[in-house]
Amino acid sequence: MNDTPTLIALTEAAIDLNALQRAVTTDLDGTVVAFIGTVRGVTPGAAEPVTTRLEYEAYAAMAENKLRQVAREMREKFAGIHGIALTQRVGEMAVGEPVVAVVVSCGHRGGGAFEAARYGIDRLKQIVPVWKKETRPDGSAWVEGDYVPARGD
Amino acid sequence: MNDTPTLIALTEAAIDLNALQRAVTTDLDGTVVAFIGTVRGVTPGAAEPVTTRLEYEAYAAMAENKLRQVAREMREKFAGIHGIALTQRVGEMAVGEPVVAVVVSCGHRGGGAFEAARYGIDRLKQIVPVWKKETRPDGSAWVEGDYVPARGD
Amino acid sequence: MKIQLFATLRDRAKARSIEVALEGPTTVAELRKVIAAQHAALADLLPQALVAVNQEFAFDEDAVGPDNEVALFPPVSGG
Amino acid sequence: MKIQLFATLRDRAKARSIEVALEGPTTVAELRKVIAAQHAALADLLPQALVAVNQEFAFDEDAVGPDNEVALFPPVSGG
Repeated sequence: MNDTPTLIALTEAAIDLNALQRAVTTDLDGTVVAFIGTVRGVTPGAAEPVTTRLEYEAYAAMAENKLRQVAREMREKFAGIHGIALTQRVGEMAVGEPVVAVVVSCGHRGGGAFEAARYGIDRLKQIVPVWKKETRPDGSAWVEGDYVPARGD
Repeated sequence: MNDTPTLIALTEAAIDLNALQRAVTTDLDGTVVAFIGTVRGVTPGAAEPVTTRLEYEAYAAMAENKLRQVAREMREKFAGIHGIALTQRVGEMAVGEPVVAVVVSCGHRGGGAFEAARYGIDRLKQIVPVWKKETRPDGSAWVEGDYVPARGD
Repeated sequence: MKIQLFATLRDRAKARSIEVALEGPTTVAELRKVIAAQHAALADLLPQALVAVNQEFAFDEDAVGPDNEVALFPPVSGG
Repeated sequence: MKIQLFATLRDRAKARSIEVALEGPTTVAELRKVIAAQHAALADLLPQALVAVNQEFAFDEDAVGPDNEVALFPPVSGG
């Protein structure tokens, strides 16, 4: 059995958390931590608080490479983790739907899976070339990113 | 819509992470964090490293009350979270199967869902009256807990 | 009164519950002594066992009586 | 050479890619100037745009030539 499964997916298909949990769980694991990003419908305090829909576009070949890089960085920084699944969905999504999942397994709950999942989503949002266009009641617009990559990203 | 759904379950049924994600996600949420406890098959360094099966027993009525208490404590300590699902499975489970899930939603990834999920599983393992009997190649035995409750637990 | 048992205590007693003869209300500390005296098989497990009264953890000085729901079990090991 | 566009840059150019006439290898900084000169509609987006060469982020002093896979896009906003 592979003790360090790594699953990378950029897909239009719905995210199946049960399948991702099974895929990352090795015989050594008693803990799985999943971060799931969902389409938020209401952002209190925003100029236009209501989102109706999000549409995701990716530079697919580079996005898959960068997802692999995020997984490598997670393993370098969190030696106790075993399985990693990174899934980014693209296409149109409605409010409440999962858009992205970072799923990590490790032996015990203190073994780094929480920290690795947090690191993974932070890095994914910095370096994976995916963009979202937001549809609101007043129209649609691309969401502006703000991270400027540095050498090594 | 209820902005703070709380789902408590002590059940023999398999845990469905997709259903739990949907249940905790409100229109305000862009983040869901799930801790999933699974049956670990191999515990390196343990006197008997191989587990074949686990059997969970609960003091059901009290366990449901204590799961509700864990959810209340999570809300008190992490004001930014919205939905909470706490599911403890009982009965027999094979290696790799999810046994317990703590699923939390919040607006943004820095909004406390990671911390609340970690707190939730730590407290669940302290105060929810559930016990596991481990079957190993050499026989079976109850796993000894070590937390002694204090007043207020 | 009836006392529910779980995990190691249930296995040891070979029963889901035991009956204890109690003369009216007492304390959890007293109840432990009564159980040990009336159910010798459980005696060595009692010092580490937890007592719940009406589904809340109970402590030595707490009151307990025949009308309460009482359970006896080892430290929890769920999750 | 062909340059792939994404998100705001694709919308502005109304195309998934643009062609740029380049006289042999150059730097990313030079390439930005050439794009701005040959595709005026993108000019005001270029200062904030990121350049990827062979699917890696590229910086002003990096070399780039007609044989490379080149893409131009805004800071990412996925996840």
